[in-house]
Amino acid sequence: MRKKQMMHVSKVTSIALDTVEMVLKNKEVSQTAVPGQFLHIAVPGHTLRRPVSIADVNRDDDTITILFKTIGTGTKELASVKQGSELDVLGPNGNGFPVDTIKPSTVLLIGGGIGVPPLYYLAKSLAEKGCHVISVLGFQTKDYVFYEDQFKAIGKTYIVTDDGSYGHKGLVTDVLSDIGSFETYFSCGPLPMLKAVRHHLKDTPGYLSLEERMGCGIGACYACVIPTNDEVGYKKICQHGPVFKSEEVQL
Amino acid sequence: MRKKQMMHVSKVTSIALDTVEMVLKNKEVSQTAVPGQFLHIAVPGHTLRRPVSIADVNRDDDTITILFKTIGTGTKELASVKQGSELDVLGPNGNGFPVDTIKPSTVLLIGGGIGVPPLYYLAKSLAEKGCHVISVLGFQTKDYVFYEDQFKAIGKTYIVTDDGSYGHKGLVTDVLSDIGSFETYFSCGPLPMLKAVRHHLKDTPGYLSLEERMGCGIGACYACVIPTNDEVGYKKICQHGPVFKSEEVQL
Amino acid sequence: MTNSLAVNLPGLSLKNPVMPASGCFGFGREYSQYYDLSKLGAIIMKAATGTKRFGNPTPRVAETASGMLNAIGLQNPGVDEIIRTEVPFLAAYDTNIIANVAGSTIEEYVYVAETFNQAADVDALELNISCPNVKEGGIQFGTDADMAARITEKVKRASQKPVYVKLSPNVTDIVTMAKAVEAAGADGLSMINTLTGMQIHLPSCKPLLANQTGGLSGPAIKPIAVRMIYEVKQHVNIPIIGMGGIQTAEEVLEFLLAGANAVAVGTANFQNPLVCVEIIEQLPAILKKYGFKSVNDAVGKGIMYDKSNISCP
Amino acid sequence: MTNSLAVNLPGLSLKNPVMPASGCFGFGREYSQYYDLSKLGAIIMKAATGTKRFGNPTPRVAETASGMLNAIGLQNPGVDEIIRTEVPFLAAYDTNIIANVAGSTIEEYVYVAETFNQAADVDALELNISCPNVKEGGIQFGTDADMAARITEKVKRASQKPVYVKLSPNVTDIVTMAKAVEAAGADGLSMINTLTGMQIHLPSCKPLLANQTGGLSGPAIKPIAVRMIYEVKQHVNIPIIGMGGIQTAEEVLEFLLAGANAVAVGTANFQNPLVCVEIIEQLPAILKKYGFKSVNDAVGKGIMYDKSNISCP
Ligand SMILES: Cc1cc2nc3c(=O)[nH]c(=O)nc-3n(C[C@H](O)[C@H](O)[C@H](O)COP(=O)(O)OP(=O)(O)OC[C@H]3O[C@@H](n4cnc5c(N)ncnc54)[C@H](O)[C@@H]3O)c2cc1C
Ligand SMILES: Cc1cc2nc3c(=O)[nH]c(=O)nc-3n(C[C@H](O)[C@H](O)[C@H](O)COP(=O)(O)OP(=O)(O)OC[C@H]3O[C@@H](n4cnc5c(N)ncnc54)[C@H](O)[C@@H]3O)c2cc1C
Ligand SMILES: Cc1cc2nc3c(=O)[nH]c(=O)nc-3n(C[C@H](O)[C@H](O)[C@H](O)COP(=O)(O)O)c2cc1C
Ligand SMILES: Cc1cc2nc3c(=O)[nH]c(=O)nc-3n(C[C@H](O)[C@H](O)[C@H](O)COP(=O)(O)O)c2cc1C
Ligand code: FES
Ligand code: FES
Repeated sequence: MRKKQMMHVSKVTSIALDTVEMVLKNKEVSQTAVPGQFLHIAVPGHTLRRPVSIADVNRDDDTITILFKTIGTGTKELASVKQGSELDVLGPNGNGFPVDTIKPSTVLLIGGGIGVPPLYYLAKSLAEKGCHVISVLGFQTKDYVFYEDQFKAIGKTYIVTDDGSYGHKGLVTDVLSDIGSFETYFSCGPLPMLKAVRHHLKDTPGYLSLEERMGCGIGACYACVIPTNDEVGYKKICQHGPVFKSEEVQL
Repeated sequence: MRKKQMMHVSKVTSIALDTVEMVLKNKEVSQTAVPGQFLHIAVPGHTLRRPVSIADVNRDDDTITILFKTIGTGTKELASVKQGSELDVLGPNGNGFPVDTIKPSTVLLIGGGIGVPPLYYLAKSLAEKGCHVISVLGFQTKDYVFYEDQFKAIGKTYIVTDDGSYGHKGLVTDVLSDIGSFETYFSCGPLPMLKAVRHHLKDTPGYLSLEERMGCGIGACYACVIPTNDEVGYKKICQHGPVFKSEEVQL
Repeated sequence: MTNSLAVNLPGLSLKNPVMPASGCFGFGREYSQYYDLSKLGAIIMKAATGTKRFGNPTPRVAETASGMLNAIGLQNPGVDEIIRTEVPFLAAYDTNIIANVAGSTIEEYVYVAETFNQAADVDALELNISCPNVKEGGIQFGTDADMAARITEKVKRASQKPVYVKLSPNVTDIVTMAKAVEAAGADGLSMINTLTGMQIHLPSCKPLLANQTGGLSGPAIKPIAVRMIYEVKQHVNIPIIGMGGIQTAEEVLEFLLAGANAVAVGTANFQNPLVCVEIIEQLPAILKKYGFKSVNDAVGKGIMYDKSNISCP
Repeated sequence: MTNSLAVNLPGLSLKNPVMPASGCFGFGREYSQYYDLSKLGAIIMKAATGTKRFGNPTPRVAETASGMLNAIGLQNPGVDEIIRTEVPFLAAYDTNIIANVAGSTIEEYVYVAETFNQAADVDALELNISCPNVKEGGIQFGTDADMAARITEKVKRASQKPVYVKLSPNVTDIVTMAKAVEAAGADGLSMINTLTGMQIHLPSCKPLLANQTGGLSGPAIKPIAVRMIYEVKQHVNIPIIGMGGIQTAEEVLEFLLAGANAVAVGTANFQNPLVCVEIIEQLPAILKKYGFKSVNDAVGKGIMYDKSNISCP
């Protein structure tokens, strides 16, 4: 049986403008989580839970790292949670990236803003499998850039900012041409970015991690559906996703 | 101009079953409070503030003590407030006991349950004025008894419990006959008790402190009215009270 | 000894009065991973329509103070597929199955009811009349007493299963609606459905929900649900399944005292997937604490029939 | 430079669009101890009736999830006394005075309106039609379009002051109500009043409020208020004073985008006596943040006129 998990908040750090890194300890969750899955976190004083991706896992000390941006009341409240307290969490939820099916090869990771977090644990996992990982990470401005060093430690990493205040100026798709050949791509970020990425890389197999406003977070309420090209015609992001084959969904 | 006061929570102690003593620090409030006034306290996650009597004042270290029973969600939340945090408070609100008008004499204080707290600061103040203070304090059972020693340090004190598990068994009014003569009485507690007290002591001048469910707590919303015998026909407990002359109000 | 939680309603012999509300529990599969569904008094399935529906575009939900807005748009695989794949799954559990019947025309409602009537494992129907009647300018069946009565009558004729009509709170006079469907043959009432609300998203400067408006649910609407059940109970003789913001066993008792015979829990499942079973576990102690021998013993006990002092707020 | 917060409405030239809601601010005396009332766009006084009223027995208020219930019962000293003692007090401040007009019969409403018409310092009337009509079986004036239109017409005839009709949300079709009072001569609308709700007190096993039912207000009802304003705005040409759960400057903008020309703040005053002035101070920055030059510039900007995809929740 699945259950609500109480996760111990063992560290809260501000790592960039409006961006928080939180380390959560729980054996069951950390031992089972795979890249691309998310936690559905209960936030005090809020009706709905908040979905947040698993950004890193440390199986040795049973911890999971999440990285989130404080955009509204829920994430602000979450950011104010003190070290030592407990969070009520559902998870790991959803289907992550198909790491097991990827053969050692060159892979491209493309993340935008709050879409970057899930790519970190993915990058680590793929590198472990012997993949050659190249990352393109987009942020609004210099102040929002995070985890640059962590990604660089894994492989070549391009940083892109909307205003050019750091790294390349423009959109993540602007640098795709500079990158050599790769077999598979993985992308997570705002819908317009995913659309552009998919269009640019239409001839390359890829996986997209999607976002949508959620209710239950487990597949029961039909809040988070995305139209698909199969006979069923739709899938639930919280349950069948958040990761989908690029050609599978209608963006 | 009046303002919202931030009060520093300097001590939280459990002093009896479901009963909490909380010491709050704030210069302005502590320097102006008189016995019988109350604080209108904002409780996180609650629409309405909670009225709580001022049970003691220490002008030297700018603190106010409140004593409250955890009966519902608001007082439970209030009890969970940690030492060192701040409380958003309106007060001191209302009109307290007319200590200044009382001449040195023998006075009787009659309190029931959560009506006991305001009587403690009153007892201290009257004793300071040279009054001979006798107290009758009623509680449900032995486990709910609090501040017995504090009251005894001021004057003769009778403890009464509904079930006789401590002190005299029965109602506060049962012991009134044992008490000698006194010039004035002051009472605070549940309505049935106040009615009985007023009936028993109809020939003695007395003051009653009343309770009612409140909205604004400052006299604007008319939630807390009590019918009076004057030409206006009503008074607002939060503004004109909570203390009234016994014959002034219709219970 | 007898089970103090047991409740008998038309077509339903409930081991306890708690059931998940329609649309908040899907068809039970996801929550069956959290607990044994046999613990539930009943399960109300997600709305069924005549044919498969894809529902509204997203966003479909928004959070509000102590509540949420939803505009799912009746997404479902259609009544036939539900009977083929979902009902058998639920039938494996020792609980009652209530089918939520929806549509855009009276004919569609009747088809759905007729079809469920063939499904032996379905114990009762919940008639969701909060849908727009496309043939009559999209006005909700549930906001017009005549339309509500007509559709109740037609559905009753189409099915031998007991019919619980789910009332919409978006009406001036809930009592008239309740009496109309009772007169039309309803075996019971289910109330309340969501209140129509809206949230405007400041950054995009337009309604947050793709559907613009959505249904408000959760603790925010509980006082309205309790008031409506309290009023209706005094004017009808059929049982009421009460819902609207329930999160705790105390709140279940509040609904029973107001006149509900059983309750449904919706939005609270999203916050706590175990809420229904936790309530069921705590209910006996709560009944005892407030002096009631059983669920039935508490029904309607909070009603004061003297209305002499009702005035303007 | 011009004041980006200024709003001109019939009878009211407001320095800002924020005013305390009727009944939540008394006659201003208590809040005047917290700040200079001249900072407010206007002040809506507590309801006035023809003669002194003592209101309902207590308890008169109850707390609910993100809201509260009230059943004060129109306690007030009567219109003559209000003009004699309260209006002069408020007139000393540099703000607009709106009188909230109530009654139990059309005659009483008319008397109150006529009397306020004589008070030079009163700038406009807010017609509180959420009261039971004792002559017609206690049904609320505000829940019947004909009664609402009739009383609006009579009050308009009795007074030269602009009349803002305060709509009750306890109706099936808010647009019909709004159109009816507009046709009857209303100069503006004020919406929404409280939703009828109830809370049952478990220990005493009866409704907590002595009046049994009460009016639900606070953040809990905001989505309903926004939806009703959004719908009404598309069908009337008179201005709207919006209210219902407002606590912040962002929420004021949400109401403006939905179609309100100005706003009133009620319940939030109890939590924070300074809420109105704090909102007024923050509003310019919020307008700027979301790209609006002024309050007027934002009014109705959130409305999507395409309703093609409105469906069943
Ligand atoms: C599968 C998944 C993984 C995510 N992973 C991350 C992550 O690793 N780091 C991170 O910073 N953010 C992540 N997000 C986005 C995150 O859920 C939202 O930023 C967050 O819910 C905003 O809550 P709020 O109360 O601060 O904002 P508000 O706007 O106040 O929230 C109001 C409501 O809208 C919902 N909402 C608002 N924005 C989003 C959004 N972008 N996606 C989904 N729901 C939203 C909230 O959950 C809430 O129900 C993820 C979203 C999804 C669906
Ligand atoms: C002037 C005054 C002084 C008070 N002094 C004290 C004190 O010193 N110590 C103490 O323990 N209690 C005192 N009380 C009672 C105290 O206010 C309530 O026990 C408290 O508000 C209960 O809140 P709750 O959320 O725990 O209970 P709930 O029942 O959950 O509260 C629900 C609502 O009812 C109101 N309410 C419930 N009971 C009362 C009550 N007895 N009086 C007024 N409002 C009530 C709450 O304020 C809240 O608005 C005083 C009340 C008043 C009016
Ligand atoms: C996401 C969601 C979907 C819903 N879908 C349906 C539905 O399909 N049919 C129906 O009759 N009611 C539906 N409802 C209404 C609920 O069944 C219930 O009547 C309402 O939400 C009030 O209960 P609650 O406050 O406990 O959620 C839905 C509610 C929610 C929140
Ligand atoms: C305690 C209280 C008293 C009220 N009295 C009146 C009144 O006398 N006349 C009136 O038209 N509205 C009255 N209202 C309704 C408010 O003016 C307002 O329409 C409603 O509360 C919604 O706004 P809010 O959520 O900001 O409180 C009252 C509301 C409350 C809470
Ligand atoms: S959030 Fe409920 S189905 Fe995805
Ligand atoms: S609480 Fe508002 S007048 Fe007393």
